[in-house]
Parts: sequence; structure tokens; C-alpha cells
Amino acid sequence: MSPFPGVPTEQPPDSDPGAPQPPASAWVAGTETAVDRLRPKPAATGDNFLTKALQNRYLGWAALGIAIIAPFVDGSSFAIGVMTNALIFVMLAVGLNIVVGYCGLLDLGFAAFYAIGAYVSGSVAKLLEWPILATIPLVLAAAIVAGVVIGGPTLRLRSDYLAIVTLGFGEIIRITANNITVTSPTQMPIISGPSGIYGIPSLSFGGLDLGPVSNPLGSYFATLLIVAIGVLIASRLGRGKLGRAWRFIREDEDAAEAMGIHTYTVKLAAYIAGAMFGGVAGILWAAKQTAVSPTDFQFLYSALILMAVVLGGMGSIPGVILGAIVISALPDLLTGAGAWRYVIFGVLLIVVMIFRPQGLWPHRAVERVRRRLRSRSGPYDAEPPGSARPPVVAP
Amino acid sequence: MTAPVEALLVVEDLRLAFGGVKAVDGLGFRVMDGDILSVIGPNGAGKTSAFNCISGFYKPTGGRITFLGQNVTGMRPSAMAARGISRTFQNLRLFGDLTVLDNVRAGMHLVIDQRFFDAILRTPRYRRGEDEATEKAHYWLDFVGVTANRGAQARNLPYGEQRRVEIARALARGPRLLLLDEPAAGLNHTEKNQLLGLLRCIGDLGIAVVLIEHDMGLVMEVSHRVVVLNFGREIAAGSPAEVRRDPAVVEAYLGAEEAS
Amino acid sequence: MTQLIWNGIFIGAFYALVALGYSMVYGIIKLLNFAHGDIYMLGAFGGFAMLTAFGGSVAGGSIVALLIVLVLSMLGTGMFGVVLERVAYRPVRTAPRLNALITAVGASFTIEYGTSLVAGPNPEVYPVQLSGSALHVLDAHINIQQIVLVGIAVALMIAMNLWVLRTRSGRAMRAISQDPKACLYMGVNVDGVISWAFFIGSALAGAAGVMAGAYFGTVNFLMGFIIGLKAFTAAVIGGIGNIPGAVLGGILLGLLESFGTAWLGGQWRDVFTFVVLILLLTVRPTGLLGERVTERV
Amino acid sequence: ASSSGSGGAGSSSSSGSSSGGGSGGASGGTITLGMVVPLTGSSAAIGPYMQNGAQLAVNEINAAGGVLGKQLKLDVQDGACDAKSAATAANKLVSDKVTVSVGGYCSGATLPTLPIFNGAGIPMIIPAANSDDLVNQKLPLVFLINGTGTQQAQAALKFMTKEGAKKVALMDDNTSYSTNITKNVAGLMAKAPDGPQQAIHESVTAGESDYSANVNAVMKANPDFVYWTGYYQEGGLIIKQLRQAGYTGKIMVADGSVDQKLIQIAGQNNAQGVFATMTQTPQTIPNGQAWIDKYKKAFHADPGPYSTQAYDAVRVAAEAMKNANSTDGKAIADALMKIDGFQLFSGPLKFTPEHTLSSGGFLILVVKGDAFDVQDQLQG
Amino acid sequence: MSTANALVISDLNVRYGHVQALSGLSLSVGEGEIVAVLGNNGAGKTTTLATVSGVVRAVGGRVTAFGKDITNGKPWDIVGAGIVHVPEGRRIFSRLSVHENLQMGGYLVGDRAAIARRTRRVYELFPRLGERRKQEGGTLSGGEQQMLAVGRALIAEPRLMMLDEPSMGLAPLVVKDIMGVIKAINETGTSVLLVEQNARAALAIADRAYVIETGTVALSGRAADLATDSRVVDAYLGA
Ligand SMILES: Nc1ncnc2c1ncn2[C@@H]1O[C@H](COP(=O)(O)OP(=O)(O)OP(=O)(O)O)[C@@H](O)[C@H]1O
Ligand SMILES: Nc1ncnc2c1ncn2[C@@H]1O[C@H](COP(=O)(O)OP(=O)(O)OP(=O)(O)O)[C@@H](O)[C@H]1O
Ligand SMILES: [Mg+2]
Ligand SMILES: [Mg+2]
Repeated sequence: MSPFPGVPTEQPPDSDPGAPQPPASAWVAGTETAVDRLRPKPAATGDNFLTKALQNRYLGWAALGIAIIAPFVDGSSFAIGVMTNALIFVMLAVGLNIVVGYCGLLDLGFAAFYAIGAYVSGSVAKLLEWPILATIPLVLAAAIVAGVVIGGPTLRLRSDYLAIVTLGFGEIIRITANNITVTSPTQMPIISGPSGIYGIPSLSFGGLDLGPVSNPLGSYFATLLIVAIGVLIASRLGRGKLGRAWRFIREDEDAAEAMGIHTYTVKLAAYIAGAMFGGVAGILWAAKQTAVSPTDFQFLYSALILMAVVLGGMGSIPGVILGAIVISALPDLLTGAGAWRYVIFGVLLIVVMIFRPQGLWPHRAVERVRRRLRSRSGPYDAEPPGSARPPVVAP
Repeated sequence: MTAPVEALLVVEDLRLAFGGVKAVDGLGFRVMDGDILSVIGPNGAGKTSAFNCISGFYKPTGGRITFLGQNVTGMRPSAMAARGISRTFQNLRLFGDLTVLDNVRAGMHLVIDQRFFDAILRTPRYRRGEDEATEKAHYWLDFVGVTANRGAQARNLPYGEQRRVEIARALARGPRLLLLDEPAAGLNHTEKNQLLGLLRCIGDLGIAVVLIEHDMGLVMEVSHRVVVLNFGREIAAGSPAEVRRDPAVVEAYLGAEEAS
Repeated sequence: MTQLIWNGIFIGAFYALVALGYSMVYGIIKLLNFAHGDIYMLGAFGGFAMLTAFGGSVAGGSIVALLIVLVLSMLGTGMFGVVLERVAYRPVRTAPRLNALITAVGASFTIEYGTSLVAGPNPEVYPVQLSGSALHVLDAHINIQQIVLVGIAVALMIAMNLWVLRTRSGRAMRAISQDPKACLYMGVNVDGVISWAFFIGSALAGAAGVMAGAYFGTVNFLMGFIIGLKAFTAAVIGGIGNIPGAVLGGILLGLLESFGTAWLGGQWRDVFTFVVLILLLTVRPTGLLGERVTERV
Repeated sequence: ASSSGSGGAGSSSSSGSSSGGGSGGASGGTITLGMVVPLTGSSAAIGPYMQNGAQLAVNEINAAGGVLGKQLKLDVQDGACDAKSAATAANKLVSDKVTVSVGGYCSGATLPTLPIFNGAGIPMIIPAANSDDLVNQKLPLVFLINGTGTQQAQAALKFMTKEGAKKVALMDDNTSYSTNITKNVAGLMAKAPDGPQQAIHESVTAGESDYSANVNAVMKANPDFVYWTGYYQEGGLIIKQLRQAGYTGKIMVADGSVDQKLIQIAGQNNAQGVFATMTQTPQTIPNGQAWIDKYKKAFHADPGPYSTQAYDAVRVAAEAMKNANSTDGKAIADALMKIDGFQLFSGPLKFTPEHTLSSGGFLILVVKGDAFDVQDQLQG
Repeated sequence: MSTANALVISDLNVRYGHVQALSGLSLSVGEGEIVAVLGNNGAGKTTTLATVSGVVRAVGGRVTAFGKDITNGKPWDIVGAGIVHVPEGRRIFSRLSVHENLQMGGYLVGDRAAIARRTRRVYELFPRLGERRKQEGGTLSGGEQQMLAVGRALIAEPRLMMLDEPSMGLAPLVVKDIMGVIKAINETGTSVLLVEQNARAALAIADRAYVIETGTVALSGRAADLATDSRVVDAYLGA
């Protein structure tokens, strides 16, 4: 017996696992909800060559390969500087993507976490003469605290109100940094108000100097390694149970809540995860620049990071990486254009948004349906997999 | 006044007011294990509002909701879901941009055993959890008879299929109690018949179903019991046949034609 | 004290004027128009260009000249807003909301640096400046022109509020903000109404720009940035999309800044304002006058 | 640590460097001087002034036969007064193999460029940034030819004392340039209890139009002397708003505000009698007008803030290279330390061990009519 | 029945991207007629109405209303020509009050007095709306919203009224009421094009009916005939 009389419970045999299943009844023809027709549609996802190529799972490795070869193609300090900047920006964008792309929370003050990372690592490394990478645990802790402090009371707000709160938070952090002066017991300036922190140690690892000037390649590859790990973590986070929960919240918070997702906690988790990425990016920035100041963390930077996420394709890791590289490197490469540089940049943003609304490299919306893992029979002949009865969480 | 042990859900003197509007006004009913209970009543009688209270979306202004012997009044929706209450929505609330499979996996959020680091490290537990989730998702989609491509975005499915996906999503959680708000709205005759079969199957799984519906054919066929609301209060209750003959129900809701 | 309050109200009136247009545009198409502050800047530059072109000849009858320039600038920025909407925002209207936000940031860059290319990066000095005698009211210095400017801002606010709440097109605007497609079924020329909203919002920003130029006496190509953020803040404080809220938010922001400076010093002013703002929003999540959204499930 | 271009096979050469690969950028008959200045962003107005000043010096030196038989060439990159752009620009100059850096404007953006130039063995002669933070790190190749914040503060206090100021309001715009001066003045005043005393220290946010709240706070403190250390745009507005609020005491501004625009923005009436702490300018030295004319002829524009310092930076660089008879960074740095008495706008050059000017050469200007005039040379 | 046609659709083609929603669909509504349209989900009923309204573009075919070609006209011009559409899913303005929602229905009606008169009539027709005139549309129950959607269309006093599944989510009594209202409107001279899943109710009041399948007309005829046609009974009415 079939639950829907008239519709066979047995699916057509899965001889061709990947193929879309043939329509079994006339109404498969319809493709749209009858209720909500105003929502924007992604362009028809034709399975053209480019789409397929872009979805290749080895692409990530290819990209890493390019990143490894790049400094040997152009190893000038300018090129390495631009590339290192881009890497750090990738870290930032990947972090913000967790908040905005995965979870759908508008954050206009992401630079705050960047600042916290840079300031905590910079001041501690300078004051205690630690290698800067040793400050990672401290920075992560600070980022978590900051994420909870700002996210805690405000994550209940709806989007635009959240936007202004995060913007305000970013400004609070920047202005506070601008107003504090800290001197070491030996009268060495640690944090110097508007001049920020200077003389921060560059990257080093166990006596190996990875400074951007003394060892540009080493510095670049160390940054690349850390960013690559960050990207891997971010992309994996986006796939599991938590990552899915984020997307559910982005799509429909009420429905997610009805699925038993404690939306508030899960949103906070996104916020904290994003903050940690921002913090680590701050460390890399402090180590690369060796001098950071509050102006590095202006609202404009928060906006630029957000642009990277949207331009690349929200929720799509390859897209966000591409977006970050474009947003970070484009102004650097356009330096020759003088004041035209921002005009060009602005027009480009508009043009991309108009002609490629889902971003340069959007998240793949469809999922390949793999071969069934176990042979399957009709619901009435078999128990639901894994349990005798539909599982019920004990009250 | 103590509830008999078998009662899954006990609603007592439930009240909900919006400003002056008393949406629910002293409603009481109970749902037994394995029950299929229909809630009918004129538009604006407070049916959806009562659902929203039971599933935690509205905080009742008065009264008491007991589920599995526990007082759950005023808990947030995720807590209700964690206790075994699933629901669908009067207006479809699928995650339109996500795939059909993901939609059903959403229902399994509470069931999948996975920690933060499992996903990052790709532990065996992660793989096992993911595989199982996929498998169960397919199972439930088969169960409700979704024939469309399950890797496609949910919004691209035909309306009727979307309805089924929503039910599959609610079932995937493995609920003790399933709340369905007008599942037949917008379905044609054939589809309604299919839905009827599905509801019976769900009942056979031992899941209690509470159904809001305006389609009397469906209600009369499938329900074990019917509760009729008007102005946020119960005006009649009983077997479908009893309710259909009840003059108050005929007058307020059915009209002479349907009753016959 | 009186002086603090008056200072706050005065600068708040500017914020309010810019926030008004911001809120209006937001109200109708939910766009955080980051280029709005730049339209204020364009208004100021437009006024500057016209006054410079008229030359010294207007110096005498400056008030009349200023009024003419004000109206012309409002027309100009209004048209500019319409064109901007048509070219940059309309194509992304059905795309996800963040797209429009990025488009707006792009427009902002383009306008700022386009202006800098045309007019140069140097600040310019207004050829005609408002100058009037100061009054002493309850211990506070108040200029006549300050009173006039506040008066204009309040009058514009009242007119706009009446217009949005009472008139057919105002109602259409609110309706469009909720469901543009349904508006088509009602026979509303949706594009037309949105263009109108942009015209009015941009004209108001332009007016504020000219008034700022004439009162403060200087304009530069980045002057819109900060006030754009302030207007956004003001609009949110008041409840974004809400017209009286924008005015209230603007004035409140002005007062917060005034008192924040007095109590904590200028360098902590913005921290003070934003902390108050965050506290306010945790208590009233939709701003002062923004209605609570009771969403049905 | 002077391993410039260690991985530098095939550097992306641009405007500056020519193709030949000689050491120190002195190849092909040109020596390239690098300059990171803001051409975009909030300080976009300043960049061209500095670029032109430097270019003027380059033109003159080249006309006189160049340096070490080679022509000078200027490689200007936009630092946008922003740390990321400035670092990128500095890296670009390193890749372009410049010999000396003669740029640097915003302290915050200049700080991250120091290790880049210093590490690449390129001496920096910073013309315009003046924060003490720049030389705090004691980098061997970093030199400052603008008076430091400390020196300007000393000059300011000296003049305030002379004027008999009692209660001084210090106002800055919360940038490192500006707070560096106010903090130094405050520190000096605290050390001299019988001199002028700080009545209030007020910081404003740059880029706004209305400073009445700050002005109001200042008025509350009832000062008889106001010292503004930010830039001219805000300075003009603050002067105007101070006067509107009924302030009748004295006002002084720091060098960043010395521009005609200050007077225009404040209004000529309001600006009358406003003092300024300033290094020597063409206006204040003999035959200065000739320099201004040269500048105008070359660029069809008036010189602006830091045109002279940039001009001097190029000349100092040339002088050091000549003395060292080398384009090696270390040698140039040594030569710089040995310079004594080379005439700059700010006076004869002599570096302190901290790599700053031994005398800031500050004097006091005053607004008379529509221009700044010398009030006090502060000698003795 | 008058011979003039309120609406003539001939050979209409509509596509959404790759999806051909309508292929060569033709139908007509005579003046003063009630015409019902039945069809499965996704058959193209909504698309047909939306194309007439000018909200969706036709790639081929013609739409003529009251003798005027309105193919791909501007939506506001079409409403101006007296063709009003009660859309699928109600599309109530959720933050406007019930009263304001009704006013929106009269957007193109210049005459304030007429709007006031018609609003009063809607309140008489649906007393529930009268009770709730200050309530925000979005907080109405599903059925109340449906009443509001129909009421809103009535304010325009259309010459041709198109309704897309007006009975969806309504209590049986109210379905009867709404059908009665449609009939009543029709009797004042308004032509009606009625899309319904509730085929029984629709056929009961319609003069003629069409059955649409995959974007084209599969069956058509007098409503009474179709109500007994075995194909229709099997697929849409049930035994
Ligand atoms: N915006 C859209 N984008 C893509 N396809 C669409 C869109 N709207 C409708 N369609 C498709 O066009 C076809 C006709 O849809 P339409 O909504 O007109 O059907 P319907 O008969 O009204 O169905 P229902 O009974 O579900 O309301 C369907 O295949 C549908 O999936
Ligand atoms: N958020 C709210 N604010 C004000 N009134 C509300 C709100 N939600 C519901 N109501 C009112 O409460 C009453 C009950 O609504 P409810 O949605 O529960 O009705 P229902 O029985 O589900 O009706 P239907 O069958 O039409 O869906 C209605 O009159 C409705 O207008
Ligand atoms: Mg309901
Ligand atoms: Mg339809």
C-alpha cells in the first residue's frame, strides 16, 4: 500500500544515480511555489561547460597550486605585498561569509574583530616580546568575548537594525583604540592613540624569521598556510549540521525554529565563528604591517569586506575568495589611475551587481543526488533506517 | 482535573489576545497517542493561533499546555520541537533556496549526532551522521511520495510537491505530534486523495496528527475526532458524524449544504 | 545647558533633513542608500557652482539668490536621484537586498571621486554665506539663520509626513514597500512612484547640502560620507522607514552628540552615541517610532 | 638587512625604473626618488602640493646637471593616507628600485612603510609627517625633516607665554599628527606650573561641518587662548564657530592649518589676528617670492601645505648622495648625519641623533588681511 | 448573453526562462459572463491571468479587452481599462490597515465619494472586515485576508474581474458566500474570469468553463455540461 494512492512508492529504479528523476505525474511540470512568486529567481542553471568546470571538486587544490606558484612568477616585493594583502582579505571575507553568507546576518562592523585581533596580538607581542603567532589563543579568546558581548544582546534584532548596531560596534572599537595610550613599565610606547601600535614583530616560527621584508617568500607562504587552513575550516563548517542550521536561519528563521533549531544560539555561534576569523586575520595584518593604527579599521573596511562577500557570491567559498582577491587587489593594481581608481572601482561594483546579481561565483544551489547508500524498499516493508520507530528525542 | 496518562497533549483554558482581539478564548482539548484530530471552524476562529501557541510561536496570555505530562506553556518553538512537536505552516515555509534534501535534513537537526569539531575534522561520526541524514531524508521523501529531483531547489518544485516536502520535513524530526495547518489548500481533487492516504499512513506510524482543514471531505474521511472552534472557543467536539450533525456547527461553519 | 540643547537641535535638524530622504527611500524599496550622503554633497557643490557662476553680483541680494539656488539645487539633485535609481538601483531591485547595498556603495564611490575629478580634491569656500546677528535666548547663542534652517527642516518634515500618511501616492509608497507586485494589480505605476520617492528624498538631501554650504561656508567631495552615516543612524534611531521617526532620530542624535561632547569630551562622543543607540535598540528593537513587526507564521 | 629585492627576478617595472639592472636604482643615467603621498582619500588635496614641490626641486637639480652625473626622476605612488595603500605603494617603490624615499604624509599611513623602506635599504627623508612616533623606533635609515611635534609644541608654548596666556584650550582632530602636538603642549605646560595652563583638551572629528558642541565645551572652560593643531578645513570652521559663539580671546593654529583657505573658510573678519606655529615658508624668507613664482610658473597653481618640505626633501636627498658619492642607502644615511648647515626653508640643516631636525625652525605667523604674515621669529 | 466580448485571448505564448508556461492558449469571456478556468497545479492558470494584467510578458499571441488590444500593456493601464485581478495568494498589504487596503483598491478611482460608497458596501458584504477595519492586513486570519482581497477588487468596480482561487482557505460557508458575491457582482454587469481548484463551486456559478492542461486549453464548454463530463468529474470533481 502506498501513502499516496496513485503514486507508486517505489521510485523508478536508480539505474542512473545522478540523473534527475523522470516526472511521475503531470504536475511535475510546475516549478514554482504558488505562494511566493516575487522572490528573485536565480538564473536558470544550465549545465554548461563553465558551470561544470567551476563545480569541480579539485578546483580548490588548483587554486592553492596557483597561490603557491604565483610568487615565483612575480616575486617583487610589490607583487608579494599585494598578494599577502589579498590573502589576509580572503581570511576576513571567509569569516564574514559565515555571518552574512551562511547565516544571513548583516554585519557592517566586521572590521572591529579585525581590529581586536591586530591590537591584542600587536600589543601583547610587543609588550611581552612573544612571537606573534603565540598570541593566537589570546586573540581567539578576545574575539569570542567580543562576539558574545556585542552579539549577545543584539542578535534578536532584525536585519537593518542589526546593521546599525554592528556598524556602531565597529566605530566604538575604532574610536576607543584611537583614544587609548598604553606604555610599558619600561616607558616603551605600546599603544599610542592615533598612531596605534608600531614595531610589532613580524611572523616567525621557532627561530625562523618570516618577516615580509627580510623573508618575503617565507612571510607569504606562512600567511598562505594559515589562510588555507582557515578557508578549509570555514568551508567544512558550512557543510555539517551547524552550517546547514545557519542556512536554514538565513532562509526562514521561523521555520528553522520550528525544526528545533535554537536560532539565537546558532546565530551567536555564527557571530563568534566569524569573529575568530576576523581576529586571526588581524594577527596576520599586524604581523605583515608591523604597524597598525585605528584608521586601518574604519567603516570603509567593513564595507569592503562585505563587498567581497557579496561580489563573490554569498555563501560560496570559492566565490568569496574570488571576491576578496578582486576587492583587495583591484585598488592596488589600479594605483596608476589616480582619482579615477575609485570611479572605476565604483562603476565596476555596480556593473557586476547588475549583470551578475548572484555574485561572480555563486553558491551551487543544487545537490548531486548520489547513489543510495543501502538498498531501499517501500516505507511499509522496511523500518525507517536506523531506528525501530521514528526517533523521538526523550522529553 | 489530572490528565489521563495516555493523553499526549492537553490544552486547558488556552487564551491569546492581540490588543482587543481575543484570538483564542478559553480553548481546551486533548490529543491521545495515535489520534487524528481535526480542528475546524470559521475563518478567524483562532485555529492557527492555537497552533502557534502549541508550537511555541505565540506566548499564550493564559491557560496551560501539557505535553507528555510536562507543562510546556510559553516555551520557545525550538524547545517544543525538541519535545516532539512538529508542524507545517498555513502558507508554505520551505527553505526555498535550499535543496529538497536539505529541507528534509532540516527536520533532522535534533536527531543528527554531530559536534562542532566533527564537521571541521571530518570525523567518522560526521560521515556517518551525514550519510544517515541523507538516507533518512530519502526515506521520508519516498514516504510522502516526492518524485521530483531531490537535489533541486525546493522553490522550483510544483506546489503540491512542496506541500509534501514540508510534511516530510516535519516527519523527519520523528515527532510524537504533528500539527498540519491546512495541508490541502491549493491541492486539486486527485492530490487531496493522495494526501488522505498519506495522513492515514502517518497515523499508522503511531504519530498523533492534529489537522486544521476547511475541506470537509478530507476531514470527514480521515479524522478520528473533530473539534470545532468559533471565536476562539470550542463549540462542538466529537466524531466526524456527530459534529456534522451538530446544529451549532452547521449554522456557524458548514452551512446546510455541506451538512447533508 | 540651553546652549547644549540648542546646538543639538540645530545639528539634529540637518541630520533629520538628510535622514528624511534616507528613510523615505528605505521605506519604499528597503534600500540602505549609501549614496544618499553624496547627493547631499552634490547639492552643496551644485549650489557652489551656481553661486560662483553668478559671481559677486549676488553678494548683495544674497538671501534671494540663495533661495533660488536652493530650489535649483533641489531640482538638480532630485533629478540626479531619479537617474541614479533608474541606472543603478532599478536593475537590481529584484535581486537579493545586499546587492542593492553594494550597488549603493559603488554609486557612492563613483559620485565622490567623480566630483573630485571635476571639482578637485580641495575644499571650496562658499561665495555667499549666511550671516546674521546672534540672539541671546535663555543663556544661549542662537542665530537667526539657525532658526530659519530649523524652521525649514521642521516644515519639510511635517509636509512629508502628511503627504505619506494622507495622500494617495503616500499610501501607494507604503504599499509598494510591502508588496510591489500587488501594487501592480491595484493599478499603481510602481516605477513612477519609486522615482518620485527618489526625487523627493534626493531633493531634500540637496536642500540640506545647500543650506550646509551656505551656513558653514565650505564644501568638499567627501562631506557627504559622515553625514550619510549619521542620517542612517538617525533613521534607525527613529525607526527606519518612519518619517516622523527620522526627524525625531535626527534631533535625538544631535542632542546625544551635544551632550556626549559636553560630558565626555569630543573624542568619546561617537562612542557615547553608539552605546546609547545600542542600548536603545536592545530595549526597543525597532527604534523609537518603528512599529513592532508582528509577523504571522 | 638590506636585501632589497631578494626574490626580485623580473620585477614589475613601471613608470619609475628603467630596464637596466644596476644596483641602487642608479642605472641608465637616472636616479629614482620615491614618494608615497595621498592622491585620493580624505587628504587627497595634499598629495599634489607635495608632488609639485618635489618635482620643482627635481627639475632644478636636473637643470643644474643632476646628481652624480645622473638625472633625477620622481616616482609618485598614492598612499591615500591609508595603511594598506601606503604599504602597497611603498612596496611598489621598492620594486621600482628607488634610491631614496622623499614622501610620507599621514603618520598612521607612514608608520607601516618605515620597515619596508628601512628593510630594503632605502633611506627615508620624511617631509611632512611629524609625529614623534616615526622616529621612536630608531630605524637607521629614517629621517624627519619636518619639525617634530615636540618642537612645534615648544614653539607654541613659548609664544603663549610671551602673549601672557593663562588658560589654554587645546583642540585637535584626534589624528596622530594633531594629538602629537597637543599632548606635547599639555606635557610641557604641566611641567611649568607658573606658565600658561591647560583649561581643556578637546578633540573633534575631522570631516564634519558643525563643531558647535566642541566649541561650546571650550567656551565652558573659559580660556583666553585656543590652540588648534588639526588641518585648515576644520580649523577654519572652528575659528568661525568660536567667534560666532562669542569667543574673544586669542587663537593659534598649527602648521597643518596654514593655508589661505583657512582664512576664507573662517571668514576674513573672524580670522584676523589668528596666530600660527609654522616652519619658514617662502613668504617668510628673503627671496621667497621668487620661489613662489617659479612654482606657479611650473604648475599653474599656488604652492600649498608641505610643498616646501617636499622640495627640501629632494634637495637634501641630492645633497646627501652627492656628499656620499654613492647611491647606497647606508652611505646616504651616513652622509645625511654629516650634513651641517645645508640651507632649508626651515633654516640650516643638522640632524639630531634621533634623526630629527636639531632646530625645528618654528616661527609664529599671524593673519593679516587675507594672508599670513610673520609675527615673531621666536629667536632667543 | 451579449455577443460582445469582454476579453479575448488568442494563441498566447508565455515562457519563464526555459519553462514554456503557456503555449497557444486561447479563451474568451463574453460581456456579462462568468467563465471558470480549471486545471491542475502548474497548468498555467495563474500565468494566464498575470499575462492579461500585464505583469507577465507574452512572447506571442494577443489579448484584447473590450475591443482594445492590451497585449503586454502596462499593468496600470490595464487596471485603468477596468480589468481587475484578485491575485493568487491574496497579496494583502500586511502593514496597511484593512481600511487602507481597501483604499488601495481604489487607487485609480478619482472620485472619493465613490470610493467611500463602495467601501461601505464591502463592509456590508463582509461584516468581519468592518469589525476589523483598523487591524493590519497581515494579522488577519487566512480567510479574512481572502475576503479583503476580493473586497479590495470591488472598490475599483471593474468591468472585468479576474479571480485566482478565491476560495482557497475559506470555510465552507464563506466559500458559498464568496461565490454568491461573485454571482451578485456579475449580475450588476461585471464580467468574471474565475480560476478555481474548487471546481464544484466554480462550475455551479459559471456560464462557461475551460480546462487548461500544460499551458493550453484541453476542454471547454458550458459549465453545466462540463460538470457532468466524465473526464472532468474524474480529475476535478471526484465521485
Ligand atoms: N516565475 C516563474 N518562474 C519560472 N516558472 C514559473 C514561474 N511562474 C510560473 N512558472 C511555471 O509556469 C507554469 C504555469 O504556472 P502557473 O502558476 O500559471 O500554474 P497554475 O495553473 O496557476 O497552478 P496552481 O494551480 O498551482 O496555481 C508552471 O510550470 C510553473 O512552474
Ligand atoms: N498578530 C495578530 N494581531 C492581531 N490580530 C491577530 C493576530 N494574529 C491573529 N489575529 C486575529 O486572531 C483571529 C484568529 O486568527 P487565526 O489565524 O488563528 O484564525 P484561523 O482560525 O486560523 O482562521 P483561518 O481558517 O482563516 O486561517 C483572527 O481574527 C485574526 O485577525
Ligand atoms: Mg489559519
Ligand atoms: Mg495558480
